[in-house]
Amino acid sequence: MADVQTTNQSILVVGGGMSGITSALEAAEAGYDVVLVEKNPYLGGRVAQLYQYFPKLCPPNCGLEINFRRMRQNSKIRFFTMAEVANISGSEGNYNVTIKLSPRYVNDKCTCCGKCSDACEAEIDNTFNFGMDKIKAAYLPHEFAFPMRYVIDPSIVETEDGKKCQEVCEYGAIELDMAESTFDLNVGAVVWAAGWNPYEAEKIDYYGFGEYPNVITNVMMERMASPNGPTQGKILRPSDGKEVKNIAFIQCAGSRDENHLPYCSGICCLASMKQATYVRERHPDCDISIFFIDIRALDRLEDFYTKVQEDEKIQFIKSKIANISEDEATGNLLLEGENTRTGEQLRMTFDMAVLATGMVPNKIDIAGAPEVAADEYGFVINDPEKAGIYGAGCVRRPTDVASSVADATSSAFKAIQSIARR
Amino acid sequence: MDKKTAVYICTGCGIGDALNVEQLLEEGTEEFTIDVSKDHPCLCGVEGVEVIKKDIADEGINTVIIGACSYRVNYDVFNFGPDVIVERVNLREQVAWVMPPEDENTQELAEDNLRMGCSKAKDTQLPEPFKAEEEYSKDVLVVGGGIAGMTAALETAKAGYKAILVEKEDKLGGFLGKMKQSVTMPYKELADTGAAEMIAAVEAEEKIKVYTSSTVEKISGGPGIFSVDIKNNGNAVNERAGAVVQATGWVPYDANKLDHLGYGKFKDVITNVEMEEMAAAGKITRPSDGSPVKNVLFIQCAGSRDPEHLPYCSSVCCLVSMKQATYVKEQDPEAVNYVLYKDVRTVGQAEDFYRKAQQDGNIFIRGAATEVGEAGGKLFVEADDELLGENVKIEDLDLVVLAVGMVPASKPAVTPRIKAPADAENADEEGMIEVLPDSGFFANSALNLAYRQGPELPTLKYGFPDSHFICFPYETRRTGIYSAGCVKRPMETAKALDDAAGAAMKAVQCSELTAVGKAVHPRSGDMTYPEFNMNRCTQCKRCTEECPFGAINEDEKANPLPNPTRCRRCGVCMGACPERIISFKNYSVGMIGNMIKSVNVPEEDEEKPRVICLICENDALPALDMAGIKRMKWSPYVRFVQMRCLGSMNLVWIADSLSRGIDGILLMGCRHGDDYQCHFVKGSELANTRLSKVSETLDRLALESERVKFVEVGITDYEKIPKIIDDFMETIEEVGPNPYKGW
Amino acid sequence: MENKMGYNASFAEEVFRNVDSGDEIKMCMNCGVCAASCPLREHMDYPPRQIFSLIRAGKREEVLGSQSIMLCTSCYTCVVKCPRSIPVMDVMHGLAHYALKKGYTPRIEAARFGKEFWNQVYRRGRVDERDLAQRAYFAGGFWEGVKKILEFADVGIKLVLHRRMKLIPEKKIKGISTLRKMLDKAEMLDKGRSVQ
Amino acid sequence: MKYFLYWGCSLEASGANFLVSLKPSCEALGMEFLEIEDWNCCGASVSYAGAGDLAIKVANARNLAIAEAEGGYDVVAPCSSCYIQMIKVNHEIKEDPDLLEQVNVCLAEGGLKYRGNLNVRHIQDVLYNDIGVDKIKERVIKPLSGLKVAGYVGCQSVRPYGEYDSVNKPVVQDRLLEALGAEAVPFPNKIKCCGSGLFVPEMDYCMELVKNILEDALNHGAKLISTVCPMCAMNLEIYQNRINDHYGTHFDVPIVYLTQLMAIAFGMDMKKHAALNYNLIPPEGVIHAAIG
Repeated sequence: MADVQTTNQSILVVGGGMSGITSALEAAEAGYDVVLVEKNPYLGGRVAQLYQYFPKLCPPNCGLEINFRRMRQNSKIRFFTMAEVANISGSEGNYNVTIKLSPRYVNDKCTCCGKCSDACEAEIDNTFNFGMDKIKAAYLPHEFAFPMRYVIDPSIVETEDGKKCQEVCEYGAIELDMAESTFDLNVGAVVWAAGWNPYEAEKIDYYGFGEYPNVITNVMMERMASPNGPTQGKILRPSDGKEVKNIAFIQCAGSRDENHLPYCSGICCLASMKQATYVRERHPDCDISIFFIDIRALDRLEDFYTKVQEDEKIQFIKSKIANISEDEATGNLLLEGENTRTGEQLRMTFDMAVLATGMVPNKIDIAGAPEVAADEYGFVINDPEKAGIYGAGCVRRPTDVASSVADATSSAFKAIQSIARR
Repeated sequence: MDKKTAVYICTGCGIGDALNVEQLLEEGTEEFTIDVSKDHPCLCGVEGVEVIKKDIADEGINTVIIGACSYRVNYDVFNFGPDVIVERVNLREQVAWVMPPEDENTQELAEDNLRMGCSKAKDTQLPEPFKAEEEYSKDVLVVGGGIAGMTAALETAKAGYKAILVEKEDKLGGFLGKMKQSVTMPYKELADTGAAEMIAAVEAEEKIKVYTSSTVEKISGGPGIFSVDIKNNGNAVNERAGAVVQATGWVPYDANKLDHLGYGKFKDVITNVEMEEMAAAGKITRPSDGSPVKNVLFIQCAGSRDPEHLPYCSSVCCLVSMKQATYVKEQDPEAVNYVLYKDVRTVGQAEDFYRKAQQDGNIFIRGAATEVGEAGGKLFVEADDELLGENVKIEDLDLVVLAVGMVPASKPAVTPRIKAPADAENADEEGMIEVLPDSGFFANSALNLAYRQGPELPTLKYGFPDSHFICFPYETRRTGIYSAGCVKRPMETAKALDDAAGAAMKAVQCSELTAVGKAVHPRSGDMTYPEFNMNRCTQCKRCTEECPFGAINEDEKANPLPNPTRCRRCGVCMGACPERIISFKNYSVGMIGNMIKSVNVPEEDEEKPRVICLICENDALPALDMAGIKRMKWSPYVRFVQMRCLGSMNLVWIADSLSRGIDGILLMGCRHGDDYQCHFVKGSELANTRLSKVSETLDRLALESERVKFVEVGITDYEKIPKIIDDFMETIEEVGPNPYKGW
Repeated sequence: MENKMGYNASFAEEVFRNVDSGDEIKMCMNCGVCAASCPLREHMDYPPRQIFSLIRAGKREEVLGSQSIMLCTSCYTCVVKCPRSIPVMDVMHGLAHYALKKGYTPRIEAARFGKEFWNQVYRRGRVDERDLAQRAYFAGGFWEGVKKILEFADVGIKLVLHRRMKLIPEKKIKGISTLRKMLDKAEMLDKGRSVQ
Repeated sequence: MKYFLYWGCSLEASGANFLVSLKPSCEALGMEFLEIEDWNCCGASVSYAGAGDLAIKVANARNLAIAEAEGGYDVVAPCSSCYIQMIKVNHEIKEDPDLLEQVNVCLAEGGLKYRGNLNVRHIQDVLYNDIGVDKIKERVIKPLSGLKVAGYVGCQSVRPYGEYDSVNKPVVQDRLLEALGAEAVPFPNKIKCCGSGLFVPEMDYCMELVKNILEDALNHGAKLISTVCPMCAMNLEIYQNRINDHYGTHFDVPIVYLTQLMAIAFGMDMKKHAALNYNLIPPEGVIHAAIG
């Protein structure tokens, strides 16, 4: 279905998050042909799910919007959503890549009028909100979705709901017989910017995530704080919808732990401080405790730490939390730890706990792909001896947005160099 | 260009149900010359687009006005090539989806929107990209020959471009060259610094021209056409460059200010830089008597994370001390290292090196030094051991190493002072005032830009040249000049390598875009640029002062001298100009004025107020779109006029509107202040400042000040938009109709 | 200010060298998870993390004389949760063993019980629970032993009645002499031998 | 399936009901047990007071070396303390070849050598993974329907290696109890320590641990508590009176071995096979009340 002409002068960027978008745009604006593939039905990746960035507390959509505008007016970039790399072979200067497109069941005639969603009755878990709410099975992934186009969930394709959606669409945009398809590309270099996944919090079983409803993860908190999230921006206890009166942030939930992720995930300290400001803004009386081992606020981010420390409702307690148990009657959470500054054994009760789960890189996992160096944690190493496929952003190291963007810009340049060499 | 204009109204997505399209086409286009006007049930569909394409082909239509959905969607469908002007009129998100259907007010809103679109299309010209008279260069000037600078030059060369590398010392290498070893990815063991290889590679690369013992005396021109005067060992050389990478690095924090830690008092208290140099030179010994070291204590955050010294974290010192502790252990496995720290900050995979340092038996003590002293020829350190809850004394120390932080080379030791303006409050006795970091006059000499707004990059506080440091970390406030490495923020080797390559990418990209007359970020690709009608210039200097990017120089008579290749096309100069002499081909004071004039102002007795909302297209307008997509409701009396940046808002529009009977003006722009969100850094702030002068206008017209209001609207504030509008409409109702109606 | 604690790396070195698993504490990053997961933490003068801090600070007396090192129930909770994979339990056992060898007698009863347990292993290859209890009780002297015996008589009698206490003393295993040789050899090779 | 059964010292004394019930109930599932010739004590968890780390490892390695020489079948250690001591040696020598060498230097004093080829298994592991709940269900004649049991896992049967079950949220015992038809009540304290070998010398401290465990089980509706460790069983059972005196509580909770419940569910003799008469707090009442 896709009619894409590329040559070994073109660059493939895998992953349409902040890093991938940046790599694609930087290369394209320097005059190179770029194909960007993203497995979600929208671009923006993880940052699209964030409410605000630290330390400026500004909305990620602001920067994304600029980037989408750059993309709109640049004919050098072609992008595909619901697209994944199925196969890749070759070497620097000449890769043959097969892209697999999953069916969206909605074609480009979609005007985003929303009638299909109105007609559809079936609901599915909203993965954009980490399953905290449901959406119609004919849906727009989120308000700022780019491209702005609906998606039909495969589960209703063969149901009455699917037919209804098709019938109400006045523009012939719904194609229930759309099938998976593939197309081939020839490119000179590849930027792998497939991003990261939050560490599976269930694995830290003594924190009871998945078992106690009031234990959530930091990524869920972002959705909860977002006006377009499952609670319309209200921070409420999942168990009973009550306002939170006290909340705990548990740092290094998985990170810096040889039983889980031995490395530091780099961003979680700042993310929790940022989320503490979300709570403060909505519930000025709420007491906030941040449990940490070391606070890692590099460079000017220290200013943000200083600012948050000045808030008397936010306390930093140096303790790794050793256990969470739930009071079955109230849903309250008992946290146990050792306040290592005072030596006191600590037992504190909270309405809610947020696990600052770390980052796990999405490594190159394609059978038969050329070997790309990686460390034991799966982070891509850009080895000058094996040029041609370059990691960008959090596939190289767990890091914040600014560093990811810088890294993605450098990876775009590496890709250009691969082409210049041939 | 002779315009042949067509208007197309889409009746899909509920537009046809909400509006009387026939009436719209008639009323909305009445005052304009329209060659073709049509409606279509699904304009964005293949058939709809075909209709337009056919008219372009058959009727010679070259200006297309599309009344349909937001310009943010179907942008690709309604692109008819570079020779056709397309103007989008929003009838969906701002009209059909948010207003009651078949309502008089809704209809009037649509008609006004279409009139404004027609008016804008009438005044829009096709862009004619700027072409400088000089020959363009795509070479990259790199200032600073340390790791970041050398990397930027090498990466540039690898991509097939030329680089000019200027280093003030007599050899390349910077701090990298002074290091014994480095700790970098994958953070398992110490690694060779690679300095020698890197220097050799730079020197061997024919695409890189190296100037050592050299300084940049002057950079004039702009991207693509920079002229660079270099003083090379006393000789003057001129080079041309397309873009610049500033990688001037860092200097250690002045340890003389750390006398409480014994520096300067005890010979065996040294800085981490001195430690590194000693290790690189050979043996680590006690400076006092050259005897071997057995017990070493590292004091972390010596100056850093201290409001009295460097409030920020210098990022690298934890790893550096662990590295140096490794040197000590390698020299003498029996030696003992203590590391006195606040937090161990080994982020990412660097945690592995912390684990190695622990495995090596180094002793980490969390706490702050309270005293450094000497007893019996050996040093001791007293500290609050946070984890023991006691004051502890570490004695018998041979060496105390202060992990001093990084200060950007751009930061002046003493803040420069300039002559204060007459109305300045904190001027000293001589009428001088401190220069703000947010100014081109603050930083230490490195680039010597021949710019009216100062010779160096404006910086954030602490002296790091940077602006949008989250989404767009390479943005500086001087177009085509990118900072890289530790001058931008404290960073370790691994990050400096990436950062420098990224800066080189931006530099190359800037040259490429500039060469074809296109703007760089954030309006990348824009081929218009501001043109000055100098006949009417009154030399008021507003444009030269306000341009956030220092694009406009001044001659001795204060005439503006625009440098279009430095321009980011925000239109701030256009907004600043009281004489309305600055225009873009597709954006001008006259054009927006005409759009506003095309809005129908009903008579007072109709009781239909009219409000003009000047709305920033970067954040507020997408938010308005979202509000529309969410089918929120607001007053039908507001007419939205899209701004490139609210900083391009010209006060004349407010005066003209009010004098025509418009009841109120609402301005929606980005957040300003420390955590500004304005994509042109200063735009929304300047608009707000400008607004303070609007009171004169209001006074002159004897109108209430409430009629003009500025609100900050972020892109995710769409939920707030209806309330902002409704509150304003309430205010307008309270102050009553504008008495100038019908004049 | 007097009374300042002097840091002294020599005790840390002593622990690294001579205590079973002692060098593992190098990896401690003071997170406190061990303390917080310990069932007897409320009764410890210094929970494990603090013990490690004290070792690094050179506080020999506090460490070897601490109650905590004898209060490990061997539940392994700290071991499975330690983010730096320190076998905290082994370290505590190692320290207890070392302290006892060095003549420290914190938690004397636990020490006697443990020592007697090992005596039984060494003497007959197996443990006789009844004999173990008796000997442990009497290790503190005759009258203390009698008191304990009386105190626990109810339990003892019940166990006997429910066929859960052997009345006939446990015999030595057949290979007792070679077992002892093996164990003697092990003690000779053990880490702590240098300070025997 | 053949296994070495290393029952250790306790199962001949205070834990006799474990051994008595284990043999018939497991044999009924097709397991065949061999004894390790002239085995010695594992040293349990308190020997560090008298012995160095290496000596304790050597004591355990001796048993393993004999078993390896006698056929190398998996060694099943029902007592958690024995299990952990043996599996620990096995783990550590796998990670550290030098340790294996050292151990063998010592074993050589008795003409033995251990190659490290044995598997040490917990009885729960074998029941769950080798036999499987389906086979157990098949064998059940008298399902323990309605019997609310708190499956007390304790410490050393799962920690630290988690070879067959989660170390923090174990489920295997509950699944086995359910296979017998019983209802395994939720029981957060199932992994909390009972005090182990430290109970006797540190009774004042450890009583509280046991009290919390008993309380939690009862609060969750359990009528009896099952265990798989003689030390746990003893600590939970025989000091209940003392705890009652100390805390003013009224505990009278029967503590049974999982294998005792198996024998009952398999329709075997309550005394001869299930060894219920060994229990200090008679479980018959609650069992009969539930299953008739």
